Amino acid sequence: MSDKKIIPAPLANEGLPPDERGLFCDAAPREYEPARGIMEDFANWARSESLWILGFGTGCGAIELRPLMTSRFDMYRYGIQPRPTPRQSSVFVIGGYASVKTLKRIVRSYEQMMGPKFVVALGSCTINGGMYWDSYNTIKRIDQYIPVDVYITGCMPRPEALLAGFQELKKIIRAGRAEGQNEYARNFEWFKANQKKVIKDWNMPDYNW
Amino acid sequence: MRRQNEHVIPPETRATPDLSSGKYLVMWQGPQHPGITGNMSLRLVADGDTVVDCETHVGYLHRGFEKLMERRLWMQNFPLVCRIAVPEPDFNEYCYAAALEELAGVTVPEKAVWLRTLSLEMIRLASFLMWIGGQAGAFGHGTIAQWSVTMRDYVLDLFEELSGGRIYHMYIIPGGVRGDVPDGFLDHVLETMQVIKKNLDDIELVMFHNAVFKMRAVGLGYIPPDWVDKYGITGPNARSAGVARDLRKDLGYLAYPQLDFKLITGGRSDAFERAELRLAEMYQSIDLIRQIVARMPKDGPFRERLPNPLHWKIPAGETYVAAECTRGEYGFYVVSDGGDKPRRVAVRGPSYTHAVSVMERLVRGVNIADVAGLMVSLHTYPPEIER
Amino acid sequence: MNTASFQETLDFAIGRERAAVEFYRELTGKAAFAAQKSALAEFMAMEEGHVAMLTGMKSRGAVNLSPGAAVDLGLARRLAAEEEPTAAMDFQDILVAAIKKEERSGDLYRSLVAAALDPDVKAIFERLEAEESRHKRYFEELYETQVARDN
Amino acid sequence: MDIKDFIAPFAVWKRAFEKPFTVKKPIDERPGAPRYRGFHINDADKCVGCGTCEAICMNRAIDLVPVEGRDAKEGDSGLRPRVDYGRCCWCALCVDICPSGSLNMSNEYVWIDSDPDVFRYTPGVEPKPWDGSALGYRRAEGYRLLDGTRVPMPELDHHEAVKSFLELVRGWSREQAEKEADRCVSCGLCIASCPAHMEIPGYIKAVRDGDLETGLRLLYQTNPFPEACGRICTHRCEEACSIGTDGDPVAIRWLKRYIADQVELADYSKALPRKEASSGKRVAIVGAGPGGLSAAYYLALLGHEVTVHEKDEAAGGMLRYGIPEYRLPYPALDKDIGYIESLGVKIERGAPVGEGRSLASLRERFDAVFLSTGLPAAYGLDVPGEKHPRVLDGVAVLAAATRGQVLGLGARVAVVGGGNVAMDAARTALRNGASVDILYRRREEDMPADPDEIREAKAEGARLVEKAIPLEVKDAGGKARFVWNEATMVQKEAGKRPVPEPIPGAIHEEIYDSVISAIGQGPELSYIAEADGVEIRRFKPVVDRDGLATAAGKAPVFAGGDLVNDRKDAISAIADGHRAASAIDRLLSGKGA
Repeated sequence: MSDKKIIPAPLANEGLPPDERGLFCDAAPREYEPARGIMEDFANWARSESLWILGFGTGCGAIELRPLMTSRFDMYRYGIQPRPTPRQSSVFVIGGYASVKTLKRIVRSYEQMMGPKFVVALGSCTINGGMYWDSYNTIKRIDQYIPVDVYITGCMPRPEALLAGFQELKKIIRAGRAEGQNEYARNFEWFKANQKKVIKDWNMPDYNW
Repeated sequence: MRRQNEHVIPPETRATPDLSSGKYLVMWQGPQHPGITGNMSLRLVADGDTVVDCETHVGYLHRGFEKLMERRLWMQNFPLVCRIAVPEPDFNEYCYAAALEELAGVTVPEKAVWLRTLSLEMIRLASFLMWIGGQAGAFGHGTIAQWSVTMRDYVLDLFEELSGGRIYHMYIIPGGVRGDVPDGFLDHVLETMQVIKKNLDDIELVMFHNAVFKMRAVGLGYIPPDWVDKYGITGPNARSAGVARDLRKDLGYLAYPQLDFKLITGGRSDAFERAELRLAEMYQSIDLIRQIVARMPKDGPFRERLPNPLHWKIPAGETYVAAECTRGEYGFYVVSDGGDKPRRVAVRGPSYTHAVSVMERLVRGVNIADVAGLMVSLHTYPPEIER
Repeated sequence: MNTASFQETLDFAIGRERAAVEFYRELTGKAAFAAQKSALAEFMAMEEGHVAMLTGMKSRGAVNLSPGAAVDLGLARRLAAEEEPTAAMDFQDILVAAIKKEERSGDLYRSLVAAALDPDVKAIFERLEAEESRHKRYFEELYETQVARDN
Repeated sequence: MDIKDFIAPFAVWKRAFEKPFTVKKPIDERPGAPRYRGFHINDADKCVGCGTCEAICMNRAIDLVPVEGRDAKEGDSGLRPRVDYGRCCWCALCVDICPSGSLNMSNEYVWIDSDPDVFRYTPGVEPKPWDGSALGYRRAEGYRLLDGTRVPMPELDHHEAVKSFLELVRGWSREQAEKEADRCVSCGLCIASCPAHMEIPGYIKAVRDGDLETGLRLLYQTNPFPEACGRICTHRCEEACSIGTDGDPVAIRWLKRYIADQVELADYSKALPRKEASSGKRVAIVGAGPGGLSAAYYLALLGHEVTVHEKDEAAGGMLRYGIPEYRLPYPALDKDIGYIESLGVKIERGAPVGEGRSLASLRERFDAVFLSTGLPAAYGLDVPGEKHPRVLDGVAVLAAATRGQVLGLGARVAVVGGGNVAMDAARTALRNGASVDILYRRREEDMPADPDEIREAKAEGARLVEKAIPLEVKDAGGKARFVWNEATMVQKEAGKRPVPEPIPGAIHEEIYDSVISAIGQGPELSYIAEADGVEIRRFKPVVDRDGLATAAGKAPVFAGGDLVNDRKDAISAIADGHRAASAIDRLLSGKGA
């Protein structure tokens, strides 16, 4: 992660029709400034205990979210629940491989999520391409495009592994180490450049939340 | 307003609405939307709250399987194929294995035939259980999913015990299967079937005798029987339209000719009947699994020895192998040029016809709130649309 | 032990080693071709090394040889009675002669150990005997690996 | 719709008091099933680093990496598989195919981290919590992707075989050879263990593909004696074969023979490379055995003019005079030698180097000399009475058999020794109608001969007397009374092989018509004079890596084969010859020696 080169490029919502300008924010994301001491600890505890997942089954990993949501594994008791819209969600679960077409929606959904937001990536595919390592239509490493807080390996990771992953995420959040969102803000231009490298039809604004 | 038991015959031809008129609302349902069965999207044009036009958008899950397979050895493809249809991988495994066996002239041992049948019926049950949760959920009935997904998990436990995998079993390998049943496995199967059957009874009470479900599902998404051949509709969707078509009977593959079961057909061809029919098929699957367990040979080899997988060459030829999956006809068309890799593999999944051509037409005239329910009632899996 | 008997003992041993050098020198005289000469020269150099080593010990006044005898592979006793190597001697003949010679030295020291009254002298002879057994072992090993490979 | 549709759903309230489905502590309470395909485990000591797992992995998730403290050795590449869980799909094909069965899977499945680069590790080398897990995916019994059984080789029945010198091993049909070739996983462990580093996976693939000309070309790249080696090679490669770790190794030797047998000598030139233009340089080779003729072949290919000086009346060295006809028929050997001669190699037969044709004179007349005179002289028994007229020299007996001389071994023959010469001599004696005792100083498992040879010698009726230390040969009215002492094996030093120790009093004796001594052979070096400047140590010319014995004086002298190397088999001699030929060529053409 250290070798992220900043590619200076003008990022703006240029090219938007004037009537749509007002629909989008016109500034790059900012890093989150933590509150002081115990206040931030309390906030982190609260965040960690209410992980709201964005219900976007991006890949085959979504199949193991169903058992997790329902009575057998019952993730609600851990403060985890799916939400239908990015605006209400704090955790984005990347369910395995992401095709280029999905990546565009992933980026857009991720940017629309309110901070603090976290990303959990499932399966081999998000780590190093998985079994689609030579596919022409999938991206190989998700952390080139959006920051990831926790990886869970497996193909697919079982619901138990997912739960363990969420517990790990909680730990990270409580410790104040869930830096994904800030990283995205810090390396915004690098991420954007990467995204544009694979998404050829970039017909959306750069600041798209 | 659609009344009870009234079929809306969907218009087949597309009347392009004039979007600039300001009369219509264009909205996207998916890919990030709770009312969609997977990672795909519908571009709906609504007049008021009635959909007048729909365009399906797929490609979010495209991994290029058919191309990837041309680059891999025959045996290396076997872990790949099961990923095509995530909730029911075994049909892919079976079709691929059977195609290879046909091309290479391999006869599968009797034991493997029965184990394959068991595996396919188990996954059929699991897939239907997952579906029924979605169907109820699409109409706002969350309880069913709480039960049925757990029941599906019990079936997955069986798979885990049998094959070592929960979702992707990779159990049916060219030449046979990868292992005999572990000790006590068949007892676990029977116990689990007992539990699931009890649960299905509950589901029938709660879901199919539920006024809300009845009001919303009856009459929704009527498929006229003449569409069946026109659009290549197969499986429960076709049987519900009164067309008696089931590859288990028609092709008589694996151990199905030796099993005792009847074809279930309907005629009302709406979402409610399709759901009822699938429930009946779940009971039928349980019955079939019990028959298989009772009649399966106890001993014998479970895999025919094949040449070294690293340089297994299959004689030139082509074949099409199909099986009846939960949603209809699932087929693999495999061409070999005599090399160690497939020349061409084409996968025919029922989801494409159901989720794209049929869906686009059925959804016209449907209330926006019912789109999700309609889509689920066709039982489609987006990952399988794009091979 | 008094110095005199120490000196005497070592002189005796050095004499033995010098005789060994002579033994090889004599054989070299009989040698007909390069291979024989090089093998004999090598073994002779070893004995010369022993002479130098013992001379050094004598001047330092202490014997630092390990008392641990080497394993006897038992070849010496069963190999054919010594024949005078001839001009056509091969590696086997040379090795057998060497093994036999070491065996004889060992036997001599063993009898000296038995005869010695002074425990210190006895100890020195014991060590010398051990040293000879190590030499013999070295040649036996060579015989096993280079000559009797198939037996 | 009726009233039931409103009431019925309430019926399931009765389930409210039943045990819920929920698993209380799923992470702790639900281990993977006994067969679960979790993270990999590898028995790093059992693993031979063949890389078959890497070959079958469709995801390229497995990489063979060097491991600290594990060096490459014969039959072990020293590498171990590293699994990348950013690629793995847990299909377990690697487990199914693993030739040694070392790679397995545990039933652990939870691995979480924030850094995507940590998900790769070398099982069995880097410790992980699931190491040694008893549960997890294992290959089912009776299920293997690879075939552990060798295609049987048709052989003469032993009762039949012992009646004649007909070749014992009959060779494979195309179908059989292709089936055997199919077992190979092309791991290449064999290449490293072959002294000549033959392209074994390549020619096995050629058999599989039915492209025997390519196969022959690959054979001749490193070995101009495929017919001979395809029959009598010591096949170190098969000991290294990864398939042999849990099953029969691939019959590499027989496949080599299959290729050579199938291509007619007349077609060789079509498949094999042509001679380069003449360099005008002349090379003398002493000894027409496998080492000398290999050097001759490669030198001739490179355009040099080669003359081979052979003391015997026919070329082939030990291949002809040391190996009986039933193992290597002369037509097969003649085919190999014939092709080498067809390249213009001149073999002067019956032309020993020594008196009248000194090494010095060769160095005058030629630009380089290669010595490959082997070990022609048998060592004596070195027991009292060894000069008895019925004590015969094993090498001489075999040579006499080759020459078709009457052996006159008599009815009862003792063979002393446990090497291949001893086995050959014993089986030759059997074929001459004798009853044979093989007396060996150690145990059968210590015998340096090929296990196959020992097995066949016994099957043909030879009696093996183990732990027999020769003591003496006495005369018994023209016959030989052989006396031996029974031994017991004593582990005298840790780490060394046990030593036969005579049991006091356990003296046996037996009267034989002939006693064949085959305890070892030595070189004949009287032709090398001190003035030649070839350094000799312990009856071996001292050579460098290329086989160069001396560059001082006139033409450089190279040496190789049994004379120099420790392996003392045909393939090592061939390797030496090839290496020396390359070095000679470099020297002669001035391409940086």
